[in-house]
Amino acid sequence: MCLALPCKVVAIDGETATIDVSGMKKDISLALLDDVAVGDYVIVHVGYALTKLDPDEAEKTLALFAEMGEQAMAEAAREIH
Amino acid sequence: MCLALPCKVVAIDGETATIDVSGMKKDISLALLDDVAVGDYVIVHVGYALTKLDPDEAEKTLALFAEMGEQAMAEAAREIH
Amino acid sequence: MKYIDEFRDGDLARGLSAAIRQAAVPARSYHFMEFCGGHTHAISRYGVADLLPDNVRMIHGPGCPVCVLPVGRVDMAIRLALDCGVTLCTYGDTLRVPASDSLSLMKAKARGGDIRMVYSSADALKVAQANPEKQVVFFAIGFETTTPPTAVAIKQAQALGLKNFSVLCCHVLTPSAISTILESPEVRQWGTVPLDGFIGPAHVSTIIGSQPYEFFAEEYRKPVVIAGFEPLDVMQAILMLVKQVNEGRAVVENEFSRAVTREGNVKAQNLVAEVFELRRQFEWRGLNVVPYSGLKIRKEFAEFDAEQRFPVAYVSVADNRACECGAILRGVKKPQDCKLFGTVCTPENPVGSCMVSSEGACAAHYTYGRYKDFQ
Amino acid sequence: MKYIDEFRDGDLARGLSAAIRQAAVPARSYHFMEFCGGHTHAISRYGVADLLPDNVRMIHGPGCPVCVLPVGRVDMAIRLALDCGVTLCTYGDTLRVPASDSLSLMKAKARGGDIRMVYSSADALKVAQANPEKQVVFFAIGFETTTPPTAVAIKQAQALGLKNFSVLCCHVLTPSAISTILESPEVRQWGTVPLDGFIGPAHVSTIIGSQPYEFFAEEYRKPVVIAGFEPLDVMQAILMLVKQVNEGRAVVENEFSRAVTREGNVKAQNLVAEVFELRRQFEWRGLNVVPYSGLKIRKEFAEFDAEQRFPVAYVSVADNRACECGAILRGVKKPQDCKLFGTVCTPENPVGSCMVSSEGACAAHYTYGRYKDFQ
Amino acid sequence: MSEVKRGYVRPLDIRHGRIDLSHGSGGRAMAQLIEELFAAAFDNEFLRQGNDGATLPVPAGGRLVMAADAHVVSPLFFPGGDIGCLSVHGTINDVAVMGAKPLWLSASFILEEGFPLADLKRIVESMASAAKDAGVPIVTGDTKVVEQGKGDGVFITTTGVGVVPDGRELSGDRARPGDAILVSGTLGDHGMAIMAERESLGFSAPIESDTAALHGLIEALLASGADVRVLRDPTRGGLATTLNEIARQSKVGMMLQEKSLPVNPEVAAACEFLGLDPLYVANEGKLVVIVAPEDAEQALAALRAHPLGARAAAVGTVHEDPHHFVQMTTAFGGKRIVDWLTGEQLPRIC
Amino acid sequence: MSEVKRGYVRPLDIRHGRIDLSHGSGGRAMAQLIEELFAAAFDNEFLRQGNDGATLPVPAGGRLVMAADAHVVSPLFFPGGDIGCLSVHGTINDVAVMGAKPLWLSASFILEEGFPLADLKRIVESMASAAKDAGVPIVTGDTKVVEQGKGDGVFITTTGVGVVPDGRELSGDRARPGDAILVSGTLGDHGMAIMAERESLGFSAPIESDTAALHGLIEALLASGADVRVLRDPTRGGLATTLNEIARQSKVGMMLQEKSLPVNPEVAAACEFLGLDPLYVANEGKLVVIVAPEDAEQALAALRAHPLGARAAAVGTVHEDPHHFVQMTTAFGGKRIVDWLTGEQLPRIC
Ligand code: SF4
Ligand code: SF4
Ligand SMILES: [Mg+2]
Ligand SMILES: [Mg+2]
Ligand SMILES: [Mg+2]
Ligand SMILES: [Mg+2]
Ligand SMILES: [Mg+2]
Ligand SMILES: [Mg+2]
Ligand SMILES: [Mg+2]
Ligand SMILES: [Mg+2]
Ligand SMILES: [Mg+2]
Ligand SMILES: [Mg+2]
Repeated sequence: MCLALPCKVVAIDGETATIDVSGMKKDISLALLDDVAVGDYVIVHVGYALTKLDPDEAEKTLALFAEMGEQAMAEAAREIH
Repeated sequence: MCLALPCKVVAIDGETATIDVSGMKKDISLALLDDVAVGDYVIVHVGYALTKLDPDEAEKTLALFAEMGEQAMAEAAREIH
Repeated sequence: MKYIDEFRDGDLARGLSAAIRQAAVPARSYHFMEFCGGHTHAISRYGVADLLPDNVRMIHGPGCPVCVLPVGRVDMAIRLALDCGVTLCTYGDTLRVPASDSLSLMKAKARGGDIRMVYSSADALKVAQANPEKQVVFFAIGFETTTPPTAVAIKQAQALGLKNFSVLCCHVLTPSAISTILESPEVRQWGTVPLDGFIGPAHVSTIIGSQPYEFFAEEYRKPVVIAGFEPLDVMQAILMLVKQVNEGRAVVENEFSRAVTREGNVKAQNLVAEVFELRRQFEWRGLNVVPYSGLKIRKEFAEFDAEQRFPVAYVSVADNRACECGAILRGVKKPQDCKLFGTVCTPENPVGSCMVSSEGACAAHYTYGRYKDFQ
Repeated sequence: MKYIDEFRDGDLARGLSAAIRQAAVPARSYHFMEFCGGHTHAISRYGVADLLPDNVRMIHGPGCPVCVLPVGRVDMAIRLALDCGVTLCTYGDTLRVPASDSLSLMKAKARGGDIRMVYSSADALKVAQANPEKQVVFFAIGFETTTPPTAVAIKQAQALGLKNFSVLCCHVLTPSAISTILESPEVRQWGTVPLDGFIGPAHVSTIIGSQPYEFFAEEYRKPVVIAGFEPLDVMQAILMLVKQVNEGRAVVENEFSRAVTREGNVKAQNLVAEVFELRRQFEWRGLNVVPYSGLKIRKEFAEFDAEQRFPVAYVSVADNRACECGAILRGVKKPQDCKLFGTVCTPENPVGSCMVSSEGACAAHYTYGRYKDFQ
Repeated sequence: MSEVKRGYVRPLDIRHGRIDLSHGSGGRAMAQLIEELFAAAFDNEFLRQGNDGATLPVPAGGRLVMAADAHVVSPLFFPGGDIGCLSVHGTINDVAVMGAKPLWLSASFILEEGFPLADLKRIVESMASAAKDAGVPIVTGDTKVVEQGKGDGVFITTTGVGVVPDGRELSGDRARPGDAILVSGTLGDHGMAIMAERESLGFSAPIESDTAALHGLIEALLASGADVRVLRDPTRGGLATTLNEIARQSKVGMMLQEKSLPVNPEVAAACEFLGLDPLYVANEGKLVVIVAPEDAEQALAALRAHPLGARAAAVGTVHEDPHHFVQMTTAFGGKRIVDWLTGEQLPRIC
Repeated sequence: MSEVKRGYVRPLDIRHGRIDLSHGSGGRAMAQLIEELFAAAFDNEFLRQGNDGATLPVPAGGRLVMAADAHVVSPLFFPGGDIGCLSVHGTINDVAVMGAKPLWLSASFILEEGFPLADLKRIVESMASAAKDAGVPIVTGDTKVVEQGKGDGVFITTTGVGVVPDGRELSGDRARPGDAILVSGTLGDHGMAIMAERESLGFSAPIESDTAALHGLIEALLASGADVRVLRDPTRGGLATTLNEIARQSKVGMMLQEKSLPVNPEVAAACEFLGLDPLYVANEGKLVVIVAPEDAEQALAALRAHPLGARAAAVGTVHEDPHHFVQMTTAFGGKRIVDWLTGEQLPRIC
């Protein structure tokens, strides 16, 4: 539910922002979100930015995935050997 | 101009008459004409009967055409001989 | 078809042809104008001219309400449809009449105008009843024959209390046009029109009767024969005109006695008088402004008058200067004399009034007779 | 696509798969409900279930605002379009939702309804501005994620003074639905639902924050992990739930920290509070009537409320009796257990809520997973 | 799961169903429409191949003929036929007038959202039976759906392929001075049957469309051995326009005899009423034949011996004319041009 | 009267003119439209015959292929093409995927009253140049005009005829377990280029339709000698629907590898945004190839050597499956069905 996508903001004009996802561009509304700057990633739903995406948290989450996986792989390797 | 056709009245319902021309039927208005009876021929224009057609006068006119023509043909024959 | 086929009989035609040939005095020539497009059409469609001697020539008058409709009136109808957003109902004849900006109602329809062909004024009324949310305008054209049905529609709209029906009235009067041809200063400009007599209207006369023509016969010393629209009617009328000319008479005769009386249809006349009144002047394509030649809707019926209801004023638009319609309608020139005939001006792209409907002199010659130009 | 592709990485998936396998205690089984259709969709589309051990089973919750839209609400929209003649704007998702009389908005459109798909509430507003002569109704559906954009549109309509724009509000609230699943008498009727934890909504939580779920964790002693809608997010959340269960914890954890905070989007929350208020009750397809689970437009904005403006009252319509959606939404049955699945009920002709959108449990199994039924 | 359940799809609800956009999407709804409606009605070995195109045998010898017509008639159902059989006859006739034996048809449908499936079924079955009667299978096709207000119920485009035997040469440019002009029957029936159905004209008449496949009649004519120069079906624009086309292609003039033109009295009456000329009204089951003068009688006899040619008539002759006029000696005794149709055939009041 | 005057008709006013009903009436206006616009652009020896149908030589040997498609795209002009070239490519491709050399096309137009002649000219010229580039002449056709509000600018139905050499057997029912599944390039470009032009979706992307005639690519592929079982162009419904059709026809299952599917990043992004799946988005210049396992490499090399196949990829294999499922191993590592398209491809919010 609630199809929404992280999009990079490439231009802002008042309450309207232009976002870019791999070359696909669209004008969206910033009516629900303050303090958006060009270069930010925002999560867009039905043409509205819902929230900003926090790049540090994203990195941390990805790092956690990798860590969990590596631990498990190591564990698995240990079990087999 | 003023395309109009002699049509036979085959039914009357109030101010509306049904006319028939060689099997083609149509409802027309009698708003412009009083005293129309089934069997009458009326001259119809844009769906309205304009006037009744007088059968006697029609006969007379056709007879006149024939008479004029016959006289002329006879005359012409006389000229040639 | 009873009362139709009999009046198209080829054998009788040969007889009348012989009669005309004998009656026509070889030493003189006869120029008769058929006022009505209905006669023009019959002459072209049945090839009547082929049955006349060379010294009897027919001049095609202005008698087609479509042909004489000026550009400015069609422009009004187009503005109603395109700018005012009304549903415009009209007879099929008007759809191709040229207007300003290379438009016509047909082309305005292609540009999105809600323009509908109706067979009868009563059908336009039905459109209004079926579409209460739309303003429906009936673009009313026609001579005295077609005016009474418009009067009936307006009276019915009043009786029904319709708030979305009105009429753009372009009804015109035949006697005024005949007067203009005989009287107007242009006649002098182009030289005396050699008019020896008139074939009088058929269906117009069923309404107005034969009486109105008596003035012309007397005043201008021109014979008038009212004739039906079948080809034998036309030939008989020509024969009657030749005889009047030969005998030096100038009276109104009625060849169409099976449908026309001296008084005409009084009921219809009264209806028209109730709903309409004379305009001071009306423009005719090819004849310019003709005084007292058109009708407008009386004040009592103003709510059904599209000219009152919508902001569309008449703006006169000059005819093409190369167009010879004025001279053709008066019998001074023939279609073939016009530089535009068959080149710039064709039935697909009519320039002047005479090329508009198949009853116009130029259209009739183009459609039915132009083979003769190559003989 | 940055921040998307990284979260779909197959190599990382294998690692998380191994981690879940290791964490899951073989002796017990884990039943987790993903409330959101977004998670259901991710599980189906990426084949996440294939990467889970047999003793970890996902139960697809009622979390798709399209699926839960009851027949009676779609009927209202159809009546607006067909009977009231409004231009009905709606998200593409709702077009195929079954209504009474074998209709749907798509079929109502085929019957002449002016029904238009919009991408955004703002586009519905534009339709109203461009068509001042038409009444435009925005058929608004969605959870907390989709409600703020509707609030913005209503506020803008007010600011613009639009007289032809209104909203048929069908916005619903996720926490109420979660409560119902945990509390409703039906749970007892079908037996205790074996629910060991919840994956919490992703985008709903960007608006309402993680805080509302704390009640469930405490009150019902169920762990909740808020997770993004990418497949790695789902797997990580499952891993976190398995660990909480193993450790006997029941707290709210936030896997989707890159977009969700404890407070959520306060600006959006305030907008929603300004424009909407709670309904006493709202019917959900498959869950029956759920108290305080829907929003209506406040009196202050009554002129933009289609339920005030048009004579369309809500009439409840019973779901098909053979449909097992109620049991499926509570995790008691699987789609394959329903007699109608894949026969009378297919994505082309959905009978129950779970077959409506591609996020419904039945539709997801039919579209992505039914090959497993033959293995 | 039972065998019945697997892949089971609810059959189309022909009674109450309507076309919606999903029937043109390329997905399962479209596949079902094609299978249950089109393929079921048109069934033949070529269609059963189930591919995007049909594979067909190459005829032995002769030349191929290919002709196409889009059909957009309103109303869709009219006395004497409907758009379905019309779309089969119309293209068969264009193939057949080249002297070819029509072999196969393709049929493409453009359906308007909201069109009742019951009407579609009636149309498809009418096409199927016209194709079967004519012995010309519909071997491939296509279906598209357009939004409501962007179509008019259904449009059907058919393309036909046929084969002309070696040595048979028919073409619009082969009319020669002296040739006779024949028509296979009464003029204007189709067009007037359609107009009689238009509510706006408000008249009724016992007129039926003449829609028919003419390849049988043509085979009978050619089998007579008459030296036929040109065949043509005088559809839109009527006999007048068709003869003008041929006159221009062959660089000749023509002279018709009005007296000889066969016209049903109801059609003649309706034409008078509407201010139309039957020479310009459409036919869908009539043939114009231009034949060497010495074979005119023989050709006329062959036409008349066939049920579709019972009212065939010799209506004129070809002559030299650098201006390619088609003219007519009127029944009245005069002469006039019979020109191309100008604009549309519109009912008129003057 | 001068020579110039006689029969002179004012040329079409392409700049300002619009289609009106007279252009479909069968009269002089229609003849002029056909002559000045269609015949002038498509000019070829067959069209010049000037008859209702074209007479064509019978190919020596082989079998004929006949295929038809109605084209109803909106908007009419889009990045990478327009309805004109699309209508040529679409039907050529249906002929070519049968292994046939496309020989001739018919083209039928349904024009909406009010359609600008300038747009029509642009479309007709695009068709003409597509036909010329492909070496497939448009040999016959038809034009109808419908009232405003009963059409959508222009619909074009084309039918193609081609010839398959003896011994070449391609059909949707010839896929066998073990066969490789190839696609000739990126997926979804046409459909997404069209969607990007729809104002209601309000996005822009540098996506061009892939519309192209594939017979050259197909000849190159077949010339490689690879044992090709099935060719198909995955148009409406996309790759997913095309493979389901083939699976059903051949009574087999298929397994795709998501990782191998070529998709342009802009198309992938637009799909994510709208909630669509590129597997269901239409292509108009792509080929699905099912080829014997031992010839897969060779076929792939032949595709890649052709400009239209530069991004060709092996995307899956055929296997036995009594249920004829098309499945996919996801890039993520799971498995799922790739079903027929349900309903329409509608943008969604959930
Ligand atoms: S040919 Fe045309 S321009 Fe010339 S006089 Fe006649 S109507 Fe006028
Ligand atoms: S298959 Fe259909 S009827 Fe059965 S439970 Fe699912 S949605 Fe309900
Ligand atoms: Mg044709
Ligand atoms: Mg035809
Ligand atoms: Mg033909
Ligand atoms: Mg197709
Ligand atoms: Mg329509
Ligand atoms: Mg095809
Ligand atoms: Mg195709
Ligand atoms: Mg194809
Ligand atoms: Mg044709
Ligand atoms: Mg349109």
